[in-house]
Amino acid sequence: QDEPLIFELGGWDKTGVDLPAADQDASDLGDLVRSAPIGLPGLSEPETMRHYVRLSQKNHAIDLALYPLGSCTMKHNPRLNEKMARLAGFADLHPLAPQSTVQGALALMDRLAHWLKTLTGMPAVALSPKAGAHGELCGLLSIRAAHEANGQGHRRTVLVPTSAHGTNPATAAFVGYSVVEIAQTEDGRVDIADLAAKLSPDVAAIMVTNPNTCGLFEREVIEIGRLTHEAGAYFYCDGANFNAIVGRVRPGDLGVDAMHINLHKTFSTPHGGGGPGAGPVVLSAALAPFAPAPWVVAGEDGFELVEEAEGEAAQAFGRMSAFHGQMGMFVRAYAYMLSHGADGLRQVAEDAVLNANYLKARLSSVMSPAFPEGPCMHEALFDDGWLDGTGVTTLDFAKAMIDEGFHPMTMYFPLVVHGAMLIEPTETEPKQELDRFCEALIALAGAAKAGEVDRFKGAPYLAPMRRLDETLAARKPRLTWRSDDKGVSPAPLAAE
Amino acid sequence: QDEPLIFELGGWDKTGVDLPAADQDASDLGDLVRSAPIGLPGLSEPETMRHYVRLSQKNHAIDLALYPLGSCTMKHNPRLNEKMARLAGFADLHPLAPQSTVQGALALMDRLAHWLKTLTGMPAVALSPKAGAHGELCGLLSIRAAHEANGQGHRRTVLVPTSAHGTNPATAAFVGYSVVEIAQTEDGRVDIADLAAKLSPDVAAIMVTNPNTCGLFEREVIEIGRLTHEAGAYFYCDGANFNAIVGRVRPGDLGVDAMHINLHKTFSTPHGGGGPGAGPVVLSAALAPFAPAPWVVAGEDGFELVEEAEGEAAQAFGRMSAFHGQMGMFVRAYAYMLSHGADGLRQVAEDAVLNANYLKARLSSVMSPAFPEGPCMHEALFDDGWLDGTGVTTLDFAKAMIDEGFHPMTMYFPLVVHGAMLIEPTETEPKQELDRFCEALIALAGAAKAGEVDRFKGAPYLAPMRRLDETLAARKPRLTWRSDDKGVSPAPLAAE
Amino acid sequence: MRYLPLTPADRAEMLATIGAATIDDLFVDVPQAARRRDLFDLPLHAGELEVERELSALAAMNRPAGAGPFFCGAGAYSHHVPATVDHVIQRSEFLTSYTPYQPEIAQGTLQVLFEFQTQVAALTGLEVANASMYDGSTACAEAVMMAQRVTRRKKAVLSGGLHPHYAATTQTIAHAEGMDIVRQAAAIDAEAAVLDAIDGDTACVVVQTPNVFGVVTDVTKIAEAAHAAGALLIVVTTEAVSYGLLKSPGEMGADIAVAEGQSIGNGLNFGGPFVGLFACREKLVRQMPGRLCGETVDADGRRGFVLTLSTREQHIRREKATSNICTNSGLCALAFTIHLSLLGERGLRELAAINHAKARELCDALAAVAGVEVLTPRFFNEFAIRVKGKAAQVVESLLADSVVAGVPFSRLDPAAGLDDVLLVAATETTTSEHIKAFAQALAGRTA
Amino acid sequence: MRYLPLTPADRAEMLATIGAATIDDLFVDVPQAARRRDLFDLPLHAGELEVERELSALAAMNRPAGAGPFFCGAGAYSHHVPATVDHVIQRSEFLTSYTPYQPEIAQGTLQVLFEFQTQVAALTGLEVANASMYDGSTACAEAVMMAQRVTRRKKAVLSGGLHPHYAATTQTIAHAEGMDIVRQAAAIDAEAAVLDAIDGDTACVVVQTPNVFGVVTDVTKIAEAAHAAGALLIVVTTEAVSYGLLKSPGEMGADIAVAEGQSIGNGLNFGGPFVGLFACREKLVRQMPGRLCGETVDADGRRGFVLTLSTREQHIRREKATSNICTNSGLCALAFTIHLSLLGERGLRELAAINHAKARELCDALAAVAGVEVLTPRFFNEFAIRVKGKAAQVVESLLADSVVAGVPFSRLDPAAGLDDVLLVAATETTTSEHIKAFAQALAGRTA
Repeated sequence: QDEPLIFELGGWDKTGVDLPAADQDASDLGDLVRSAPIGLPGLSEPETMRHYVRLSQKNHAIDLALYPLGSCTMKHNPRLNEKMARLAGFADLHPLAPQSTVQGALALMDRLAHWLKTLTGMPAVALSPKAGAHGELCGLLSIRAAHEANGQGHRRTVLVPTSAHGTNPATAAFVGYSVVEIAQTEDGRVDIADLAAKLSPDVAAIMVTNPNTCGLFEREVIEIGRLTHEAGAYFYCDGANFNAIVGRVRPGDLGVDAMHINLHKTFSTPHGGGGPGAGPVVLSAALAPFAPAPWVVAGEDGFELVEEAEGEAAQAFGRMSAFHGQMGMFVRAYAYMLSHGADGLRQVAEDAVLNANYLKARLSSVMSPAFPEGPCMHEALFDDGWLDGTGVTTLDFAKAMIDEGFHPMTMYFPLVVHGAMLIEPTETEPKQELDRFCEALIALAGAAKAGEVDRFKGAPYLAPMRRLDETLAARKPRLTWRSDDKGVSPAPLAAE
Repeated sequence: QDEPLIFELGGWDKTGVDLPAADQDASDLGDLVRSAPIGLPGLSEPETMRHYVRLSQKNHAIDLALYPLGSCTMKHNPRLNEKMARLAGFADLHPLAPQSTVQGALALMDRLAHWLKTLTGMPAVALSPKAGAHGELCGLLSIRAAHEANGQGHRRTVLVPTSAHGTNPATAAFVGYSVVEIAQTEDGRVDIADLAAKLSPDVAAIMVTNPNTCGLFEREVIEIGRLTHEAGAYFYCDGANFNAIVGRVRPGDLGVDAMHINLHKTFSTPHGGGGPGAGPVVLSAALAPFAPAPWVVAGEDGFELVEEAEGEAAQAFGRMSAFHGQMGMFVRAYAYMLSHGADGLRQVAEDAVLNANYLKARLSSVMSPAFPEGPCMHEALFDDGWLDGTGVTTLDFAKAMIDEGFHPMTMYFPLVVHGAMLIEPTETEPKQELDRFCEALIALAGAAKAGEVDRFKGAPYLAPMRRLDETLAARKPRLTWRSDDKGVSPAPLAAE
Repeated sequence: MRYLPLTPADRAEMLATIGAATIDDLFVDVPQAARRRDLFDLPLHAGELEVERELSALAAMNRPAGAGPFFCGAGAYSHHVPATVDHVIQRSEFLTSYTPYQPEIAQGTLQVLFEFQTQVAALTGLEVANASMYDGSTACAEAVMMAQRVTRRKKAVLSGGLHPHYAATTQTIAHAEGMDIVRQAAAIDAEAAVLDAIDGDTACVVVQTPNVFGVVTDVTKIAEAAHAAGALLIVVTTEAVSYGLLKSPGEMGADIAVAEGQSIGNGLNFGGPFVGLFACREKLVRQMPGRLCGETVDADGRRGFVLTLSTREQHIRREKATSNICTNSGLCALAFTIHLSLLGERGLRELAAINHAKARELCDALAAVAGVEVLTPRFFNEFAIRVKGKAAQVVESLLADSVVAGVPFSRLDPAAGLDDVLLVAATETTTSEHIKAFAQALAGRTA
Repeated sequence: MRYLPLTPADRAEMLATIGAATIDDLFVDVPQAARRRDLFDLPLHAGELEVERELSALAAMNRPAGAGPFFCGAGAYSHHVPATVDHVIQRSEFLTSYTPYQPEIAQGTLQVLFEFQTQVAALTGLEVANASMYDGSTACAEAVMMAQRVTRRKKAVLSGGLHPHYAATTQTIAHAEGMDIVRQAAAIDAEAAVLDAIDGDTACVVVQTPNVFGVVTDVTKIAEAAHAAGALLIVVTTEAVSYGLLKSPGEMGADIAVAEGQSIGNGLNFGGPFVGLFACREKLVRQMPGRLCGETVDADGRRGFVLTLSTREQHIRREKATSNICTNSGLCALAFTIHLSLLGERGLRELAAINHAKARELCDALAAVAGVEVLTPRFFNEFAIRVKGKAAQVVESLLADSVVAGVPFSRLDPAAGLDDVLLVAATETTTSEHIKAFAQALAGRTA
């Protein structure tokens, strides 16, 4: 059933809040005051509730079924964490309140930092980045600041494997680096020879995801780090896949200099339909002095939030955003860490990898794994070779999965694999759900091979909407509702 | 999609909680300890969440669309009230905590009582009844206690109109009264002549709903009260329909001696799929001494909860339940009252009545109102005369409404109207939703009259399930899951 | 007003459609004398912020159980409820739905009730359970009245170990129906006296275990005696967590088991809403009060659930109904079922073991205080102690040490002459620090 | 562990299916040297009750804004958010869904984003808006870089009225991209100085209104000057509620408007997560950063919404993307949209009027305190005062009176030499009692 937009519900003169009247006469704002109507509809509370509850039911969600988006780590979001983040002592804290009134918040940041440093084996962490890509930016800015401090400011190149997340080259370009791709071997890893060849004195850093976006651990990671350091460059690790190794492997032991940690992936803060996330960056000893402000230090009289880089810390490269980071996400992630503990987090990695390998094993009977040899890590990658000749594409297959009640896997990524399908179940999926998923996919694969093309080309049939025309949307973008859309126009407010 | 029962998910050895280990050796309980397995499955937290979220989506709810159940007052449930009820100072209070530690709770009960007394024009209120029917019981027990105290213990009859809620005769019978029905007039009200004839010296009370279950105000209510009192009986009013008159009419001005107030109807505490409700009973001066324990009194040093009837109050008839009533509902109802205020509550009644009359006016073009003359109150009653010859029953029509996205109205009640359909929109429905509802019903009525019988007999088609076989359920009741249902049997816990 | 969607323009248009000039025209049936033209003497409407401030101020005047050492039980227990439970019960689809009279669009609620009934039957060791009662005390009263319907006898024997408020509730309600209630005197080990009161007129005996003093009893012998006399045994439990450790009522021969389910999934809420559990032998099902959910199939043959056996209920059966209950505790039953699904058998047993262990720790600590006598021989998570002086005064005086010491028995039954008896409970929320604080405070007072 | 559904039996069975003997076999690709065999030096897993206790203890060490008189603003404001907002954003379907890459099963999120974009465009008086940024400060930095792409010039002039943290963030990020950032000195009425800095190399000027000192400015003239020089005007707003009272950036000639949206629908959260608003003229849309939601139709011709123009984005465009943003502030945008849907035009205007009135009341009260000088001529809900001595010390000393007096400007910009300047804000949560307490405490200190 179609749900109208709020602009089509006729509430140009309504409000769903009750506010006391305010005296407006004494203002000296004169013609700084807005005269024209804004054009905002208002709805009573019951209408608002119904509108958004109805809309919500058009979404798929982790809480409804498997959400196996590779590289996204869509795991269970515990509600305890939501409850904790809503304690007034966290949720109702002003970022610039006097520091003596926020000691518990600073203590939490300090404890979170301790966990992140311990889990990664790195000596420092910058908490302020607001998402993974923001963390990458922070990491590269640290690297640039370090190079500049060391007289290496001329280094202008960043090496990135072809299988990297789009954010990697985008971030490097953003920081003004030119991006050079590193080739990939047949078995889905960084081509060490190619890397060695490209590690020129102009290279500032390499950006490698490990486990990589093919779901594979970079076996030669220690050698990669050694070569990189030998060339005077830094090793940036994209931590999107940290879930596969948390509690078992420390990136610090692999030679990593900087790595962002997506708290909304590994540490389960909810993705919320597109955020907010949080992307703290752990840093090696070499980069630690080049972290951005602010940071927390423990002093004799409690914790201090250092907001301006002064004195010893003056090598800080600046500020990533107005305040101190995503506190709401810190609380959730810390609650998650405490809940799991050292033992639970290790089990997280093990179960995530076990679940992915189980899917890979079961689905290999009908689909073609991109790298059949050896185990995968926390995600299983397939190519579309098995669809050859069926007339069904990766996209078609994904849309048909919707009709089975599942969210599709990540498609067409990484780019190095043709028609890629990247499946990440996470550790919070029960075996029953994996079996249900495998059986659905095996049946679908059978249908594709049996020539039931319509079932795929027309899919989805059972979703709230049929397949949407993305080309039309891009050709003539309609990005806001306009009153001429439906012949409705906002009326000025009536006098009360 | 079918959702398994928790017993079919295989979790005989799982748990979704983490508890510290307990030393079990020191217990002296010996063979008082359970030996056989209980047979309870456990689920991890992600599985639990998904199971119940999936199940929830199979429900209709106010937050999704109109829920026009006559006599049930399914209005918007404000979330502010939920938030307030969850304040630790209310939600985490033990009923037997020392009274000096619960003064805020007692103050809230006192304030709620003040509002209820003011709105009804009655001098006393018993807060402890836990639902409407429990309130009826409380009211009749008060009446019986008063009669006994006044040497009228021989009165053993209660008069109830034929249109009454089933709880009325059931409660009267429960208290040991015999029930005599009062006839109804052509225009849907109590037949005063019949009432007068039946008001013998054996009558303990009359139980009248006003507005009555035909959605009509008892025009002669003051005369009804006068006759009742003249006969030495008490006037019990079923307050289920108080929403129609709140803020405009005080039951105390109508001669009522006792009336329960469904906080989950008029004061919007959520119905929760079947409760909990709350049914405080307001009492006239004549009945006030015969209220049950406990009650709150304001003293010099704060509030006191009187838990045992002693001294002056020894006429109390006993205790309705272990503690003091539905505090969680009191908080919600009080928040609702404060939000509306005297002005808002009056508007509630007006809009509720306006909405019902609007539906009646619009639907009368295709359906047959049971009482076409004059306005209705907060609900509009139709009979099935308009379906004559269509082959479609009230039930069929109701099930077809489900396919239109609405919850059906109350059907086959009151019993005095053939194939009754009782529609109560409440004041929290916007005009747009009423129009959408009317248009759907008008179209459906057209289909019925056009002979599209299958559309009705087979309905619902679009609900999570097709029509359910209630006869089968009753003939051979299966009230619990048994391990032989699906060939699954609980296994004993494995050693850890 | 934020909850009222109609605008002045809507109202005018709707009145026109109706053919009424003003809203007053719709209230013409109200007698002139009863029409209130002025607003009532109550405050005007308030914004959300103002309401929140008033209620928060009231809430702040109370001391929550979780605020420190807290040992009250006696029918309501301070347990930890997982956040998942409260999250799920707040979902619109559960919170804002009605009693599931239209099963096609209420399978969520119905399947939950079926799971609830099965869980309750399993816990109590009986075959069938209903879809919840208001609370344990009213469930007890209903059970006694059900015994009257089953046996067609009028006498009910209530053990002196039954929670006095349960006894009073039962007396009030069942007496109204004409029953003859024999309430035995309160005593720590009251169950023995029950046997003597059973005779050929007895409809039922009501025994609580753990009883109000915390005593755990094997009621097998009472069951045998009751059955020999043609009476039913009703077993009451006020602490549902005890099912995780103790023999079930069904195992010991109960015909009906009732319990307060608050401990699982539900907060203290100053005493309500709670959730009553009610289970019985299958052959008695048609005399059961309350709502029942049953399995069936839909028109396509798919399994589904409906409310069933409603010919027992008031909306069909009117004055011949088995009970007058309509609204029950659906949402609390949902909370119970979710929490118990999370616990599972393993979790419930662990939770019960922890509760028992905490109570033993508390008992050891209090027994070591001079002047304190532990009265309860075998307990689960609650027991009675004898203190010097009045228990009520002890409780008051320990508040100064921020210790809420428990429930004085005199508060439940002032006439029992047990003014020096204090009921104390421990749960998984009790810490060793709480216990130490209690013992120290008590020793300080005694010294 | 309660979040991990696999049982030991499941694990064994799955390993067998995989053909691995142990879990370690799946980690063979990890170099021996990096395999950690022991558990890390961190606590073991904890139950929900224990975690709740630890975090509650930390939370209790903080003083929430709502605990009493509180006057901090400077980019984050203490507003009341209706309970409905938080209820809806916690629904599983919104909370636990991903970025809407599969539009057929993400229409809930997508339609909300479309509503959000339309609301933001309306508020800012511009034609198009994106689907949210991390916060106002990063949105400001992105706007400056966008101006570089649009104008192909490198110089950005930042007004001295721009929040110093916004300036620092912009400097950090945009400088990295090779821009030349001209940051003007902080001054109460800094906007005048902007005009002089505009030249033919200028890509953009960035002006904040109300500025960090609370000054409301008509930027029309700056817009004209910028446009005359071929530069863009970026208008920054840190208090979104001000849109309800003041002329919109678009009305005054802005090309890009960015704002912090926290005030609507979102809590203070110690500074994050917040939600950045970003709007611009339609002709600039293809240079916009961030996600965009657009209208389209499905295979049946029904209206629906999709993410669109993604060829600007990093996952398609990689190093040529308009921004590196991937995750944004979706759930905060949802909260913003729900709150603004509740407010509507009428409610937002009322809310803005109340905020303004409270600030005027505060201003009158503080102006009457000896030794206090009000510095801000025309303000919305925040203004600057000059105090005797250091503002930071004033704030510290007033804590003894339970008054959180505001933000010392020196905390934002220690080098500005404005140590005696205090920024104070009032909102609808400010009461007359709070204001009196502040004035009294301040007078007491000054006296």
